[in-house]
Amino acid sequence: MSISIQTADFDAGRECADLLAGRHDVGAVASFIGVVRGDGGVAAMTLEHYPGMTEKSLAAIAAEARERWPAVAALRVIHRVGRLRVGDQIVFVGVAGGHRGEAFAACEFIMDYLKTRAPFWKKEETEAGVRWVEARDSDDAAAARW
Amino acid sequence: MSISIQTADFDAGRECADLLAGRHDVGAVASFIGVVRGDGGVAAMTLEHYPGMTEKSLAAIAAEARERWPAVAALRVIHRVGRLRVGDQIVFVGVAGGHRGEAFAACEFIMDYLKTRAPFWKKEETEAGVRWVEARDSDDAAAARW
Amino acid sequence: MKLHVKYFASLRESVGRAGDDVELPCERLSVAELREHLAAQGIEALAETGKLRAAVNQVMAEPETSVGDGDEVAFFPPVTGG
Amino acid sequence: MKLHVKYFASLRESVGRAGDDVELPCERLSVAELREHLAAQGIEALAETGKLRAAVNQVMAEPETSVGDGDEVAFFPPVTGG
Repeated sequence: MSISIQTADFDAGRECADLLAGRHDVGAVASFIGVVRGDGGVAAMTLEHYPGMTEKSLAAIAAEARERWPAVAALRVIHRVGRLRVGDQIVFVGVAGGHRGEAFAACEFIMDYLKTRAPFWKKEETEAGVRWVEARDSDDAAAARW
Repeated sequence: MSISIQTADFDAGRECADLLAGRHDVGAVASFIGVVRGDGGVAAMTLEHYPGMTEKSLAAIAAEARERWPAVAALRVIHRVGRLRVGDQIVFVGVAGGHRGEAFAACEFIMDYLKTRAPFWKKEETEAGVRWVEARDSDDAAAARW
Repeated sequence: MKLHVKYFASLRESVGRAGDDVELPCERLSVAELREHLAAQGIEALAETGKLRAAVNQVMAEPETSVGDGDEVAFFPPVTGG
Repeated sequence: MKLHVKYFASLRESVGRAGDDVELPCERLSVAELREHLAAQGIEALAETGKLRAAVNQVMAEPETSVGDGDEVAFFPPVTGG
């Protein structure tokens, strides 16, 4: 279980390979990459976080996933902060497990919880100026499923 | 929408990057990698397919995913055939979409359908000899959810 | 009518070959009828009806699916890819 | 008691600074009481109760969560990461 908050970009293929390295019990790796979308003229965004609390909350989310799906063998969460442009990668969640069901479920669970519980805030830049992104009710609904 | 059946290995990170290339409407890439597990003393396996029909059935599965989730922007399916060892990658499914819900759903749907509808057969090698893998009822149940 | 029949995986190994060219004195027949005919001709592995699947012209078929001249009919065990 | 209060994102910009060291003549109080006190002290952005979240010692808190000497209390809008 490894968690990083960083300004640097990541290599999803390398991260998936690391989840598999040296293991013979893994049959499935489910992963997710979040990307900056160019909706509504967005050109870039800046991600702010709460140093200390953000790391703790991601560790708690990951620990909860491992408790719910004990067959999960390894997981990795990377979340970038700072200024990112359209098309840039924001977040990576990778889960390795024996079978696909638990890998998919844990990966989606972590993303849903991260969206509603981890202290990150996005400020978008458009031609019209900058604006803080508003939280979406659909994210709360997604997290409430679990 | 791109589908490959090949003996060669693949680079999941490169495939995810290709799904994103040149797009500004993608906010989510969900992907899955299936791997040869070492359960029960399995050292290697050989994957057989039905040339012609396998390609058609994967194209049909992918087309059905795009029909069910029209917001899916791009998808990629790679399935290896031939002899693979424990820890080797077997299958890659990557789905790029606007938001994570549709990307996860389409990715999991494709895997569930691929497992029950695409003509591939696995023959495992253990110290005790070789044996054809039996189909799992849980895979039929997973495909019947959709 | 002439048909091309294919066998895959464990069925291919049981039959001992990858396929057969079959000639029959009928215009059409069902997948189930074709399977019974081939089993009766001595392909014993095709007698185990429950575990076999079939495709006609590379599309998944049911026992009642109709087969005609020139069709490619495949028999195989349940798939185990992914 | 002494508290360290932090503000994040749009709230930090509205307040105009990242935090305040606060001294209060009480032993304990709730997050809601602290917020009301700070709003009354002139931090108007803290008056918009509905849209704000809080954390105590870096754990998500409720309005009724109790706060004591030395605690770190953060106020911020709903999170929008991922």
